[in-house]
Amino acid sequence: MHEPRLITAGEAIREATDLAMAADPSVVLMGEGVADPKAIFGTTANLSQKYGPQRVIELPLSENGFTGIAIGAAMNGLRPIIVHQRVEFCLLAMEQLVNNAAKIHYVSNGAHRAPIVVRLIVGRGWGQGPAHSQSLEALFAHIPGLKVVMPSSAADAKGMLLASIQDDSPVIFIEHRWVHYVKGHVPPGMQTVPLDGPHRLREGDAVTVVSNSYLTLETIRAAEELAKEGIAADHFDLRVIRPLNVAPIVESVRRTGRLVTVDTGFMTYGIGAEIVSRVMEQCCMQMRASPRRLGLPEYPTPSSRSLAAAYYPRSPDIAAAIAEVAGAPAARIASLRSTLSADRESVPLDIPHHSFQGPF
Amino acid sequence: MHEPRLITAGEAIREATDLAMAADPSVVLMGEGVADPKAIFGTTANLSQKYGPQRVIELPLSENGFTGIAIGAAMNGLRPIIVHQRVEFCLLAMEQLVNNAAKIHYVSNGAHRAPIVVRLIVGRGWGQGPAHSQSLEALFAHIPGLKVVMPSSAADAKGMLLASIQDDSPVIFIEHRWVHYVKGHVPPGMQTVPLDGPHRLREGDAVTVVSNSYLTLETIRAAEELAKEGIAADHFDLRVIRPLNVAPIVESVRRTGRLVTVDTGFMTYGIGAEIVSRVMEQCCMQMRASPRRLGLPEYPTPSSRSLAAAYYPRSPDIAAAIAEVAGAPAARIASLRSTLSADRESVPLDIPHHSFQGPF
Amino acid sequence: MNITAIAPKPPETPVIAASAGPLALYRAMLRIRLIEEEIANRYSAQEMRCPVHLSIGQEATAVGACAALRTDDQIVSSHRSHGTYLAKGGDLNAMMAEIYGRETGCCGGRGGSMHLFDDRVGVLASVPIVGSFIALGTGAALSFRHANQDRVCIVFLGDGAIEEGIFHESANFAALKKLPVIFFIENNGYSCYTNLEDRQPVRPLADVARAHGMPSVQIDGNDVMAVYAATSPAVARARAGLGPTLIVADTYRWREHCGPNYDNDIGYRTPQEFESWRARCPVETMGANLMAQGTLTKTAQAELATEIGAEIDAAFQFAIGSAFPDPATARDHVYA
Amino acid sequence: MNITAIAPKPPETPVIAASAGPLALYRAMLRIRLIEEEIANRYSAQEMRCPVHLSIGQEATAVGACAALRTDDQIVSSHRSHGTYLAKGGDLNAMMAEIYGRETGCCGGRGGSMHLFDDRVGVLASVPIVGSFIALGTGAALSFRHANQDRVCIVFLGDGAIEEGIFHESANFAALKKLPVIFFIENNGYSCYTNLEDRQPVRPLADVARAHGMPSVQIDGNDVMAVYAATSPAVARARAGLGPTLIVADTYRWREHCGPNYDNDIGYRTPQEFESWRARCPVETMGANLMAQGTLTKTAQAELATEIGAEIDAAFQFAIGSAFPDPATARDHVYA
Ligand SMILES: Cc1ncc(C[n+]2csc(CCOP(=O)(O)OP(=O)(O)O)c2C)c(N)n1
Ligand SMILES: Cc1ncc(C[n+]2csc(CCOP(=O)(O)OP(=O)(O)O)c2C)c(N)n1
Ligand SMILES: [Mg+2]
Ligand SMILES: [Mg+2]
Repeated sequence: MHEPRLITAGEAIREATDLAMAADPSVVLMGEGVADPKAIFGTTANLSQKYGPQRVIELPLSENGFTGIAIGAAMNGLRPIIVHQRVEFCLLAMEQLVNNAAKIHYVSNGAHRAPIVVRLIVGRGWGQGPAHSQSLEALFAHIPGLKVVMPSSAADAKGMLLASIQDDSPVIFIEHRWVHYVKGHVPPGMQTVPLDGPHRLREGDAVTVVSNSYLTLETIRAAEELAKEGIAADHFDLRVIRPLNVAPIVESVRRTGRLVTVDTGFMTYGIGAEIVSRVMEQCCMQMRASPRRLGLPEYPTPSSRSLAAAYYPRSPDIAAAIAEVAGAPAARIASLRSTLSADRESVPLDIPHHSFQGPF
Repeated sequence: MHEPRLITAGEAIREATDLAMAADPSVVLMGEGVADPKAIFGTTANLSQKYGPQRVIELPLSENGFTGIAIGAAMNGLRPIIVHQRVEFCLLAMEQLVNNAAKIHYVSNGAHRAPIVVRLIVGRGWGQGPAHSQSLEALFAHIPGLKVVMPSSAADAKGMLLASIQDDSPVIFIEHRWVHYVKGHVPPGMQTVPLDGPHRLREGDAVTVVSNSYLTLETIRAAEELAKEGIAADHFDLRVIRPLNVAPIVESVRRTGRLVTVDTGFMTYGIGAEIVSRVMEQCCMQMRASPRRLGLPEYPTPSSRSLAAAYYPRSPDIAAAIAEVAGAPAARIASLRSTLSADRESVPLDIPHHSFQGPF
Repeated sequence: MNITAIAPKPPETPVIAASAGPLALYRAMLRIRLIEEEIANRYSAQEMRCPVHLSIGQEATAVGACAALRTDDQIVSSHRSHGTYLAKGGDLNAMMAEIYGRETGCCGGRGGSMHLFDDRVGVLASVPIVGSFIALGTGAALSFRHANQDRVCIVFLGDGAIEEGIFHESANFAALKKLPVIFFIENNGYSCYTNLEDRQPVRPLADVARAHGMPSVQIDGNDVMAVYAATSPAVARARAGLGPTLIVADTYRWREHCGPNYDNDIGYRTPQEFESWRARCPVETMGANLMAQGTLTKTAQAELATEIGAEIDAAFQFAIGSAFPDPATARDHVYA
Repeated sequence: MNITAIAPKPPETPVIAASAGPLALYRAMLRIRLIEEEIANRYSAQEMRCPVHLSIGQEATAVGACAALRTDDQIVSSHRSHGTYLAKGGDLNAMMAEIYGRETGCCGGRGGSMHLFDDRVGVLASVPIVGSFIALGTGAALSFRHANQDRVCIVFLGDGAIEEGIFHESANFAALKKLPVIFFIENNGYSCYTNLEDRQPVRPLADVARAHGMPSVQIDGNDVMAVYAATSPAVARARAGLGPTLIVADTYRWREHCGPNYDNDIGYRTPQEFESWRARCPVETMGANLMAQGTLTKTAQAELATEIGAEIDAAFQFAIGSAFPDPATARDHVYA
């Protein structure tokens, strides 16, 4: 047994990349900033020194081009990891991802492969504004042929990144910037975590709750407080958005008869919609309450913190929604909300914790 | 009263464009092929002769660039209509649409506007293959600030295109290539059809059915046959994917307790998921059967007609799904299926009707 | 379903070896011409149910350029890919079966005419989104560099494709890293029905290379020897690690943009223009030259045509005789 | 919520009229410098809670170029937009309030530092996605053509931004249509922390224009008179309908890519390099020149600084004293 090691998800991502590159010379790391001193928020630190410019390839500003270059190289056997400091930059590369990466294996009748990993970082807070803060997993989730992974813990960040790199299909690996700060016990060495679907974080019989990425952390907090109030959530961290393994969630809802989804991205036409639909197709007649979704509202992210305050669902909102679906009385919901609000508001709303001082 | 005029949706689109350009000199038409002899499947025929190259602007191959150019021009008062012969070409312009077009009004606190219309044509059939046949409305539907319209009739094609051109927000106007062939009564002149949500095509109490674009036509056929069998569908053509007006659908499901959605695009993380979720959030406890979704399966469009045969939901599949949700006995479902199959199979599966001879 | 079961058999015609001389180049062009014409002839039977973009009139570019390559070099191209696929040695049977949507097609019927590839001879991919393949080919070159191989990739692109931003992004990267890639522009003067002058400012087309500090050359794309002569040093340069070259080869597409017919009647080009290019037919010109030199005789020419005709007949028979893919396999290979 | 209610008041400093002479250009540069320094000073108070990309060291490009424009001409720029916004006459109060996230900001607090605009003086937009704004500015020029106006748009872009395909797509279109747009490259040699040589092949940067048959000029971007002298004929050319020009102005960013600090310690550039550029400070150089010419005195300089200082103090007070936007308005203006 190893000593438990407490590292952040950001460090875990760096470690996974390092291990994968050491183990397999076909792994290359490509992106704008991968070899610079900031090293993608530290997640690629020292890798260019260690593996050299042939394997850690600093790129000109050319998101569409370099995505195609990565795919072409992958078809010939490389395993490129490409990184975007913001999800939005990757919008320039949608054609390559949707038409080439997602389809080359299919259209070649299995002959070709595009084993690329696309690391996308979701910006949040510190007034990033509407074009630097989106969580657009739903766009990728819609496309057969892509895999979409969103870790919320340090251990998953490492293990699932390793699994993504080893995967022969293209994987969109979405890292919430605030998840980078999360600490957790991470086993050392080449230990992959399979891309096999939702992970139950807490067992309960009252309500099934499905969250992803950073909002899993807010939901954990909510579920803790709910448990104290006697409302036992069956809480799943979704982790793999595509291909979607909904079976454990359906099984859970069959027991609870209640469902709440919590999305890091826009709610409308978002991830929760698919989960609700899949569940309803299978156990609509067993529901004890209407399902409920949380997610970002119907407008872009405003920069000013006064406007952004109500933008993101936080643990108090999540707890209240879960308690409502569980049928808790109004007074209990109000008290939950105030306990959690007091707790959450000790940190400014636009940063994950006090060490975070902008501008990124 | 005017004589009823029977024209195709393709002709209706041309007529709407012509009327809008005649009425408003700020309307310009831009795209690859808008001024060429094929004139975007005839939908821009003769407009370059009539309005000249300053207003009908043939473009170099530069989807991302010209989308930004259209947005910049729109911010200064033009009303560009841009056209892509295939939805897929527009994937190159996602950044412009998602970050600039969708957000410029919001981020400027209402000062700026981007009144562009983006006409996207969905390819289908004749072995187009995986990169020329997608119906990707769900990608646009996810983005607040965009409007997404999908007409299924000639009258809507005309009236909603006029309304889209007059709209001060960016509108993604998705035309299914097979809808171009649909004939219908279209009023002459500047008659807009508001972008106000679903349109009830048939009243009934048995099942609520929501379809969009080309699959509305297959669903109409299914619903006709179902009616003969005594299953009365309450059939809505969705028409406006975003902003989504779900109220009439919810009202209907409250009566029927049953819901079937039929998507032209991929089912998973598709349009139907949002509709099912919205409905379930409001009337889950009134359902008499689990909801059901139809749409494209979890793989890219193969070119060969033998592989594509089962790809698209057709009237027999749609009728069978509706009948099942309505609780019809298996024998009745089988007979419905065979009636409709006989009917549908008089035309090869990869073309809308016999006049269609490829290669487009 | 089993991939190896449907793998096409080794091609009868290997990559045209430069050493085989001008006659081999002539034969390769004639073969492409006759194949394309047969597709055009049979298209109206509506059994080839996918778009086809014929390269009749442009045979010299594909053949001259591929003649400068080794079998283990690669090429990528776009919608108009029959000529380059065949010139690089792509399997004719697999191509015809693909166009006919059969399980013996190079994609098992999944791609159609716009997705041709043949891994055994270095036809890496063709994809129908204009410009998209330019980055794929540049990535192939990156993989050669990574593996320390002296292989080269030719990206065949149209005069339209260079307007796409991805061309410049790829060219910048290739020039920066001195990748072994050649950007070979088949300049037929049109993007669908739109003339070059209506899409790009007036300047020598080869000047696009200057933006990226890349050498370039503009040549007669209907002269297969000129194409070969221009491509060979570019290939040598790339192989030596000296980086990419841009080649602009002027040529002309005879038939309609997409489909089997002539379309000079629809008004986007003049009959005079068409005739002037037809008079410069790459195949006929080369044939006449070879005859003038005494390398080719009327009889030999007729024999060639017969021989190729037999191969083509066999290929169509192979395609038509092949089974359609089993619908039950449609869900396979979404994930690797 | 009501747009007019929060519209910024007319700017105290109009667009620098060329006629106002070198002293006006000096003043405009000094003003930008002092504003940016004050932002840097106050940033650590954590009340400006949005990313800021300071243009300290680059003042001559913004000022020299905008001096060649009329008020009704337009500009677009990117993340590093304070300097160009101010040089074109953008309202200082509205900018500071925007950075402070207040309702009196030019975007009502919705955009932050990377979304500055001021319609009254032709600051059309700045947007934070690199390259994205190049097409917007080209579109603005298209709208001038459409309306038969003799207005011009300058697109300010970095040496990084020209790597994006959209630059080439926009340049091709502008050259083809001879649009009244100027592509003005503020070449500070870096894209974030990556040197130009690590991103582009060796060739004169101005050669990118040759791909599009566009005239180009490379100038000392720290010499405001040189910038003005190069921009004026380009503007005249554009206004006369003769089409776009590419201007490459070499300059240097002093502070970190994003944020208020110096970052020469982190190792992507040498202190020597930094010092050599600091020695060529555009503001000091111009000040010294003016003094040498007798156009400026120490006293006048001190007075200028005091005057500008007062304006800056007032602007920060305005920003800090302004209300935060009402959270209830967050849903407004999604659709027009
Ligand atoms: C991104 C994109 N835009 C538009 C099209 C439609 N399209 C198919 S072929 C073609 C013309 C391409 O011209 P060129 O590159 O010169 O090749 P050519 O057809 O002349 O061989 C166009 C516009 C496409 N397939 N992809
Ligand atoms: C499409 C895109 N890719 C990457 C980024 C991240 N980014 C922000 S500024 C910047 C550097 C831009 O360099 P340059 O254009 O030279 O401008 P400078 O910062 O030097 O003024 C980068 C890469 C972005 N905002 N947009
Ligand atoms: Mg061409
Ligand atoms: Mg720079």
